[in-house]
Amino acid sequence: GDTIKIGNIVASSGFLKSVGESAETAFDIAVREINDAGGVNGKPIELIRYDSGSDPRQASVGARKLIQDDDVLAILGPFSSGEARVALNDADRFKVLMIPTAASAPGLTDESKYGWRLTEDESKQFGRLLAALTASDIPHKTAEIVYVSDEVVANAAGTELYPTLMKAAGIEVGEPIPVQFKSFDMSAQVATIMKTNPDIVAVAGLPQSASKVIKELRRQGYEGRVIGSQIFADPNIVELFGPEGDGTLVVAGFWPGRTEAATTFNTEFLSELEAKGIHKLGAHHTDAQAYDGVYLLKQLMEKTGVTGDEDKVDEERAEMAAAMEGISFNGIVGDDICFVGHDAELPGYVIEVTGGKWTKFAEAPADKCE
Amino acid sequence: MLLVQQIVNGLMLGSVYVTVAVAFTLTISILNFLNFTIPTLFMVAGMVSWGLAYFGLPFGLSGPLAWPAALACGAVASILCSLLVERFTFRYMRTRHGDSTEHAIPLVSSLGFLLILENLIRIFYGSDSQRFPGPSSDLTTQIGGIFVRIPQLVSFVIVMVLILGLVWMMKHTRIGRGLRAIAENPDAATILGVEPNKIVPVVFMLTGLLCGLAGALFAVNYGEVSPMMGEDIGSKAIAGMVVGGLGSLWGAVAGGIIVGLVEMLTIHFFGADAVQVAVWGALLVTLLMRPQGLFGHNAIGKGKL
Amino acid sequence: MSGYWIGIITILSINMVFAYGIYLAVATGQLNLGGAGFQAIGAYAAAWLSAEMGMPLYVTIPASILVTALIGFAFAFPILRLKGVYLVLGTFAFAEVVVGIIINSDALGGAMGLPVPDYIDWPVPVAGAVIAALICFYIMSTRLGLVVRAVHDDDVVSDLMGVDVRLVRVAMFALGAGLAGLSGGLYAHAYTYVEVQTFNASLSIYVLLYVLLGGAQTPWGPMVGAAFFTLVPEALRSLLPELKMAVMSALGVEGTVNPPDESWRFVLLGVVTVLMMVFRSEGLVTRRLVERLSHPFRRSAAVKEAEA
Amino acid sequence: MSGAPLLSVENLSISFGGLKVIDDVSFSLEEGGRLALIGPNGAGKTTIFNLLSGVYRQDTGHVRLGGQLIDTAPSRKRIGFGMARSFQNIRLMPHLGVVENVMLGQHSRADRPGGLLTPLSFFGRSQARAEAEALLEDMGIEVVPGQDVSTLPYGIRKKIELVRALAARPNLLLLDEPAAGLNGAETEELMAFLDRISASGVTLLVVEHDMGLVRSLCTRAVVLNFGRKIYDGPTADVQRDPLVLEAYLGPRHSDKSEASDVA
Amino acid sequence: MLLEVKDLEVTYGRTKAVQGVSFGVERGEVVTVLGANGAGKTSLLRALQGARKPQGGQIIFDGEDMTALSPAARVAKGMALVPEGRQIFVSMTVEENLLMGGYMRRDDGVHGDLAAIYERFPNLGERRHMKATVLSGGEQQMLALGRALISKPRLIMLDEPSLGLSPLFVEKLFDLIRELNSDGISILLVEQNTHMALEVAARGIVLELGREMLSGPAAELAANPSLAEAYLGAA
Ligand SMILES: Nc1ncnc2c1ncn2[C@@H]1O[C@H](COP(=O)(O)OP(=O)(O)OP(=O)(O)O)[C@@H](O)[C@H]1O
Ligand SMILES: Nc1ncnc2c1ncn2[C@@H]1O[C@H](COP(=O)(O)OP(=O)(O)OP(=O)(O)O)[C@@H](O)[C@H]1O
Ligand SMILES: [Mg+2]
Ligand SMILES: [Mg+2]
Repeated sequence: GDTIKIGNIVASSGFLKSVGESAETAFDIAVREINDAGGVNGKPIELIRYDSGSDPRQASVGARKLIQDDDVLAILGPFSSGEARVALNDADRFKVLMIPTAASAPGLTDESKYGWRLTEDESKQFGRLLAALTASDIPHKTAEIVYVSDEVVANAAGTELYPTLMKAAGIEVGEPIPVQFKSFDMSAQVATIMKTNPDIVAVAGLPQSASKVIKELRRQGYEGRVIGSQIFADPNIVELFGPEGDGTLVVAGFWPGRTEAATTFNTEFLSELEAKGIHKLGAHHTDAQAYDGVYLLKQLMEKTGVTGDEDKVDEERAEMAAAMEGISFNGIVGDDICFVGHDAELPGYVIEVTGGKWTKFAEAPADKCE
Repeated sequence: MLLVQQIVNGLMLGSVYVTVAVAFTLTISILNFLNFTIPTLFMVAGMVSWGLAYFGLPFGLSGPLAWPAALACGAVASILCSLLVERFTFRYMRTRHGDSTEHAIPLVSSLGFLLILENLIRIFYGSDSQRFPGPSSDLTTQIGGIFVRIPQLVSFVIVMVLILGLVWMMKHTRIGRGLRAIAENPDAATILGVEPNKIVPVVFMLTGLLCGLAGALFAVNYGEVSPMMGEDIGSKAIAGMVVGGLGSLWGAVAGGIIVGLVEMLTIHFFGADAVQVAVWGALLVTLLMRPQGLFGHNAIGKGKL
Repeated sequence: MSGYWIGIITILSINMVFAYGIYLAVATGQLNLGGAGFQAIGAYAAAWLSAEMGMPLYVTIPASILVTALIGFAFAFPILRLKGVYLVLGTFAFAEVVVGIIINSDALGGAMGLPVPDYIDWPVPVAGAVIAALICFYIMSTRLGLVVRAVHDDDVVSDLMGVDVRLVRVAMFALGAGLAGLSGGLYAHAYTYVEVQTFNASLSIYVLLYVLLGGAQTPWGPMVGAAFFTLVPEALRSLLPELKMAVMSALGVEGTVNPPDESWRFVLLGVVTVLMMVFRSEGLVTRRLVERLSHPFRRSAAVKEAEA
Repeated sequence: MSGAPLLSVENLSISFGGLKVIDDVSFSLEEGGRLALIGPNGAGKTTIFNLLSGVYRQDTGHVRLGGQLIDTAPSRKRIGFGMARSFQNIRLMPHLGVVENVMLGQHSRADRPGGLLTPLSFFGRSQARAEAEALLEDMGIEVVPGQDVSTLPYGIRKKIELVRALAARPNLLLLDEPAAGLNGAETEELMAFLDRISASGVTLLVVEHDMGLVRSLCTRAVVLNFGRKIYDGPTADVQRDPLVLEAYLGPRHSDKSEASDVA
Repeated sequence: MLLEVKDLEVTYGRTKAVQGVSFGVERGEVVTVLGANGAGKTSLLRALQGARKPQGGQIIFDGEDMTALSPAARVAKGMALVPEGRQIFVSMTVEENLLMGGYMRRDDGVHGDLAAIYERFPNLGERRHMKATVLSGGEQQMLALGRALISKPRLIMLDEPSLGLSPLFVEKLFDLIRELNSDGISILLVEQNTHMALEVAARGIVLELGREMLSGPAAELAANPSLAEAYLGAA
């Protein structure tokens, strides 16, 4: 063909629409930049998109369609862990490289041969936050954990990662307190927390859940700090939490001030979203990782010299997947990124929400791979 | 002390469910119509209010009055949507043979509306949660060391007054009787001069109003709205309605509060994970012991042989 | 074959089996709004046997039917005492309790879900759909089918006609639960991963819609309903951009048009659903329609005779 | 007559919410007999039918059919003892066709054509369908395929109900106002039909307000008033009973009784 | 002429239930409509009350064209229908059913009229607070009659009103018809009890398969031999 075809499974409808859409924009920016600079191996990249509607079954249909009908060389997406769980099986069956966008469930790629993630481990990121916390003069003797129990990542974080790491850091933690994803009234859980009135409340949940917990905490007069790992590290929480969110500490996998390229991406990303009528305060680390995903594929394609010809699809897919082994990659989220297992090692940025701003509190470089 | 606070929390939460449960009961007891769009109307009220408060109000309203005005507009949006639902669902429903599954027919279209409204909201406002710019944290007071939410108290009083009015209307006005006649036998009702197209919208307006009210109070109370805000409240309100019994508006009030209490006490004693099993298990047990709910009467039958 | 269509046919087949499961209960006049619960039981039964016990497919799939049918049977006895909306919400509560129990049980993976080792490709779900359809068509063509329809119309008179109303209802409910369980088993193996969040309330609602929109009077209904809800959004994938172009050019907008928001697909699906019910509130396929299509000549002759 | 009656009702009573609707009613009906159960509106005739068929459970009293006690059997089983009924307020199955409604009547029969799981319509016309169609034809009902039973004229629906009960091949047929909605000529046809049925050995218990039909079809009448039996005897004498005249027939009938007896 | 019907046509799909029927009812006149099962009598009355839209023809009531008006408007103008099969509201009490009859009335005389109905039909009075579902067949028929009377009609259309009534009450019914008639109320009567109908009516129309077959003064019709054979029976 005239182009090199890459599959892209996105969630542009359904309950993940908003987050899915911003990732879409990040993909588009990267593809446009690459094509404007002359494409890959002399050919432009063509991103073939499939909307999963936030439904795992449709993610699987998308994978099959892109692989069997559209002859793509690799797939970026699907978006969430639930979708990735199903679609990764298809990728393995058809032996096609797949890089999910924001699927951060622990162990997701453990069994997978063809699935790779540009995503940092939750426990590593939370450990970095705790390190910064203990190094600071913020009181942190006692803590309570609130976690969303019916959401995969939050559940794992709240019941395993948080307690273990906090105890290791010498923090006294109570029994983790579950909340449900759909509930909106956290008063019972918060009333229990207020009984011990800890220095720290660690929340494991997506922004909408974290927001409800924080608002209820403040309403019942809580004055300590709220912390959380990457799960709700979305720049938009500044607005969503409002004044009640002041002092919140989270870890993000992306800092727009890291390099010039990162800043450029962030600005362009925001202006493009604004043009679509979507209001964002900054690129989420998954947006940056989506953008980097395209460049990662570009590097693979250049290294293997793929042509995108229809009759060579099978070999080229295999070559690209094989080329992931031992790769080292420079992107806007970090430099010399390498993979342990199938998950990337990325830097972490501890963010503090202060005075309605997303400010850097501390940072930690990516770990070395072996 | 903590337990007392939890019970108060349960009552407060229950009062949120009550408004929506009454909306459900209204359509099902008067029209024998299980209106599944109610949670969506509630969500529309919340999201439209937010959208207006965030992106700017019509009539150039701004300043301290902006958010109440936005809430009023949200309620109006909910009423309009409810009327639209009436126009395309109930009007085409015919309890022709009074058979056991017929009340489900409008269910299909009300779900069609759910798809339409939910996705339209996503198209215009996205799928994220949004902060509602009301004076949320100021509206809590402490009575003897117990936190009490003022908006919930206010909303509870409003709903009670509304229910008193509704009960009176159903018993003593010809509209009430006309509505019941339509629900049972539209054909005979029409012959007697009842005009479904004129009086059924009244019920839908009331439903929309209740949902609008509930949506507004939710936004002020929790300082947050989202395109998913109707899901949990909707199913819990249904649970409340059923526990209370379908025929009775007071049943819905009692049921809503019971569900709120069960939820909070379950969280207190067993954690949030047990809520789903506790609330719905309690509902099942209630139904198996009293098949018509606590205060309900039996549904419309076919008459004797 | 096209990978896309294989994927869609798999979804469609599973939805159809699921819809037939609900249909059997609805055909006796019992609205089952607990579909997701039964599908979840089937899916988890198959997943657990496959993942933890290492059972092969020919054990897990029948097991998913059997376990669900048994649970459906046990549940049917108390629950079918309820009538009308109370029954609907009772079954709804059942599904919520099932999901609540699964999410709290570590043996089933809780919120994490269970990966399923054995994969099945499209022929198995398709075969499942064909078998489910045949079962339903056959049942509805027998005296049992007649009795089922009679119970749907008027349980009191059916009872006086000597029909064991309770037995018919319980049997159909349990058999339907078995089919819903089968759809769960197929789901587990076709997507090789089950997580409880999939089996939410809206799934129960949708599958009931398949039946009601298609029409509960004949076994064609669930088939048509499932096809409608599965295929219309798919058809709109390609139609939507064209529609938008048409609308834009009608509005006099020139030049390139951004691709439309994918959510419009579901808005249109909703609009079509509402319109369908406006025009055919008894479902797309009614018994009369089937009769008219299958005996076009006999009927018109009879009508002419009657008119003459 | 061979001693024991086919149906015997002994001291039946039932009350609803303190209101005694049937009060100690006894009567019996011999095999092949034709008994009319008459009485003013609200006297309790339909309630007796409901007690016989098990819709209600009596407070006191017994019902025997062919010597066997049936009043404790569940309602579902009673049609199996050979007792079928029609309903005062027509209760046909709205979503079943005319023929299918009749086929439902066959359900209780031990010798019904077609078992529970043999197809009724898979391969052309089954025996069950043919039998039902024959019965309908006998009654003079023309079947238009695909016609909704609920849109049929009142009189026709009433007749279909009768045919449905007959499809059960009962020895005792309980008919609740079979002539309602039929005009004079149609009533006569119905009478002729019922005559034939009776002649074939079916015992008839008929509730009817059309005295013409009662007199010419039935040999005996039981009259109820306020749930109590006030008359039990030949139909010919019913119009001479002052109690019956006052409660049920009204003065007009007493005037004309001599003249109409001729008919 | 209080009611005038011109070329009325009612069809259901391909079934023509009423085909071009024309007749009139004078003020204070009783007119009866006769016909076999399926002749179209019920369809005719339903079209007159507006429950079914006619496919052709005109309905003029009190000099006003009612063809396009809603049933409510017709009730307000003074038309009332006692429908076939009673059609009472079984989930309501007897009294509520009667009050439904007065749905279009704006005056406060309804409660007084209730008492009159209870007097005429004592069975109803005794059960005024019971659910209508427990009524016997005849009692339900009385309820349907009473419900129509409560609306204070000028024209009352009765679809087989004697159905299920005991002989004594049939007498009372026809007395009532005469009484209403002498009060100047017009009556359109569909009856299977042909003898009595022709006795009370001034004129009659005979329908066959939706068409007018015969019409004329009641006495003439009663004497018509072919009619006697077809509808009256030998009795
Ligand atoms: N379930 C019930 N609850 C209360 N009262 C009842 C019930 N069933 C019947 N009745 C009353 O019992 C009386 C007898 O009713 P039934 O239907 O047996 O009368 P009937 O003799 O058949 O009269 P008709 O000739 O009018 O049909 C009626 O007054 C009725 O109101
Ligand atoms: N809703 C309907 N749909 C289709 N056909 C109908 C409908 N209602 C009536 N018909 C047909 O119209 C014709 C006239 O019926 P109608 O009920 O008016 O007769 P009728 O004279 O009142 O009979 P009866 O004396 O038995 O009540 C019949 O052939 C009937 O089947
Ligand atoms: Mg009776
Ligand atoms: Mg008629």
